[in-house]
Amino acid sequence: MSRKLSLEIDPRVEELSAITAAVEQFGDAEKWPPDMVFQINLVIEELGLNIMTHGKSEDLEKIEITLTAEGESLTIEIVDNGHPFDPTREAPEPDLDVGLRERAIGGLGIHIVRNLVDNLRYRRQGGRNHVTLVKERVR
Amino acid sequence: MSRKLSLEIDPRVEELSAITAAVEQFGDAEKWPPDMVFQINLVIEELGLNIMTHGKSEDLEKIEITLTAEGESLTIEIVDNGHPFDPTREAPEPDLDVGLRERAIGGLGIHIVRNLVDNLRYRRQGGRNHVTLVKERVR
Amino acid sequence: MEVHAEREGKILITRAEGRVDGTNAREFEEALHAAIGEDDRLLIMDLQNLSYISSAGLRAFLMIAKKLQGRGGKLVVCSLTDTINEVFEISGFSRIIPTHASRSEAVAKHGG
Amino acid sequence: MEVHAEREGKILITRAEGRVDGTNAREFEEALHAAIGEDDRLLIMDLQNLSYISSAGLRAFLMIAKKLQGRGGKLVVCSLTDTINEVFEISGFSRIIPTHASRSEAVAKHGG
Ligand SMILES: Nc1ncnc2c1ncn2[C@@H]1O[C@H](COP(=O)(O)OP(=O)(O)O)[C@@H](O)[C@H]1O
Ligand SMILES: Nc1ncnc2c1ncn2[C@@H]1O[C@H](COP(=O)(O)OP(=O)(O)O)[C@@H](O)[C@H]1O
Repeated sequence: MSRKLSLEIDPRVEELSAITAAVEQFGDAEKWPPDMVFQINLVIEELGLNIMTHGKSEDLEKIEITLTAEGESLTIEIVDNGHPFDPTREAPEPDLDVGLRERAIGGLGIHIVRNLVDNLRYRRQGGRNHVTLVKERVR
Repeated sequence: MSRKLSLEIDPRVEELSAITAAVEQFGDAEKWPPDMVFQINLVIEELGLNIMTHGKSEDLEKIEITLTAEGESLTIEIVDNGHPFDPTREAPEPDLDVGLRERAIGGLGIHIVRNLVDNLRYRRQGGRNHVTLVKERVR
Repeated sequence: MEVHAEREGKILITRAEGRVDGTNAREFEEALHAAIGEDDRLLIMDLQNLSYISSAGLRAFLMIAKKLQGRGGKLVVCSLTDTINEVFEISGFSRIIPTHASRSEAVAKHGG
Repeated sequence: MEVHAEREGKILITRAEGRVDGTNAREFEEALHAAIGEDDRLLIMDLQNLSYISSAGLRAFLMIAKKLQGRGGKLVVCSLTDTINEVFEISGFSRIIPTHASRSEAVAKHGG
């Protein structure tokens, strides 16, 4: 059986808890280890919050999050109609080599996402951002 | 948040247990009462098994089951590429007025489905049967 | 799914537990056929712990009811949960299989 | 999310429990600011029971580390779970915030 869960949320921070619960249940059903549940929740939170805070535009109505489990890989698609934004190109890499005093606040979200998934793709289509992440099952 | 779960199964009876588990988890997340979980599993089993037994054709590859929860109603869509079959018209009503001796074996599945959902629709599209059921939340 | 059989005098009483669905309805029916002895006439099925049934399972009830009727006996059910009861009602089973709220009521009514 | 503070001599020790995410990172940061007294120089945060953190929560760690550094003190963390540790590594936090396997190790190293 392949399984796909789609969540459609309002762009409000409070919706995060419902997503967390839904991802946990999906992960239980797929028998993911707890680490993987954490990581999947993390990448969804980072990209979801970015849309709510940075991507906010007059048009932004809903954020759609779809998890598709097939065999050993999980595909996550996040779709929104906020400002066009390509996380594979437009977010600068944070400078992690400076000391605490010089260290910038923020700018870690997309960096974390890039480091936790196996594949990250972006396309703008029909006035919407489509970010696709693939994660192979963690053992 | 609106929530949608899509399951894609092979047309084999053994897949039913995985569906049952998935529907239970979805129902938990939606806080359905146990009666509703029972009823939803029942209508999916009846239609799913019919596709596997009566609808079997050379073409039949997969059965897709999608649950969409929005507000107080749940929509279930079942899609298959087996023999064309319209459960809203083609299944004869069983005769429930005869005594035990004359009572036919079988023929109850679609009758049960009709009685448990609030709306049942059918369309054949792209060589596939699409059966759509709507159920209002049971309290 | 589990079927437990016991006897109360001449009455055969079975308890069905768990789910009876398309994956195990045949087993369920076989367990019942195996439990019914040649001389049994009255079978009371206690459904208190039956958590799920689909039309595949209903088929088994009908087969057993017909078998008993064929030898002048009968199948009686008791202690149905609300949802099981609803399925029996929708299927018209309540009209052909005597249904009772409790086991003692079923025994009192049919055991004499 | 919960923050518990206690003192061991001159060391302030806090335990963070549960999830620190975008819905409560601000509260978390405020709880830490409130726990830190004017004279505190060393804060050891025990993360054994921290089950989740996102970049919103990392931000709070950085603010607290900078605050303490500003007065000549420091933030030290200990007892990170594997996944929390991975997030700290990815974020380069392990290079700017001393990280220890256990509370006793952290106290031994920085408490003197
Ligand atoms: N959905 C988005 N729409 C517009 N800009 C975005 C979006 N997501 C991220 N950005 C830009 O990329 C930057 C880096 O994002 P991120 O790594 O998540 O860190 P942070 O959100 O803490 O700044 C943001 O500061 C913002 O300028
Ligand atoms: N998917 C299907 N494809 C073809 N025929 C079907 C399909 N589903 C049901 N039918 C027909 O409708 C009849 C009634 O179905 P149902 O009420 O489920 O009872 P049963 O399966 O016990 O016969 C079946 O006997 C079969 O002839």
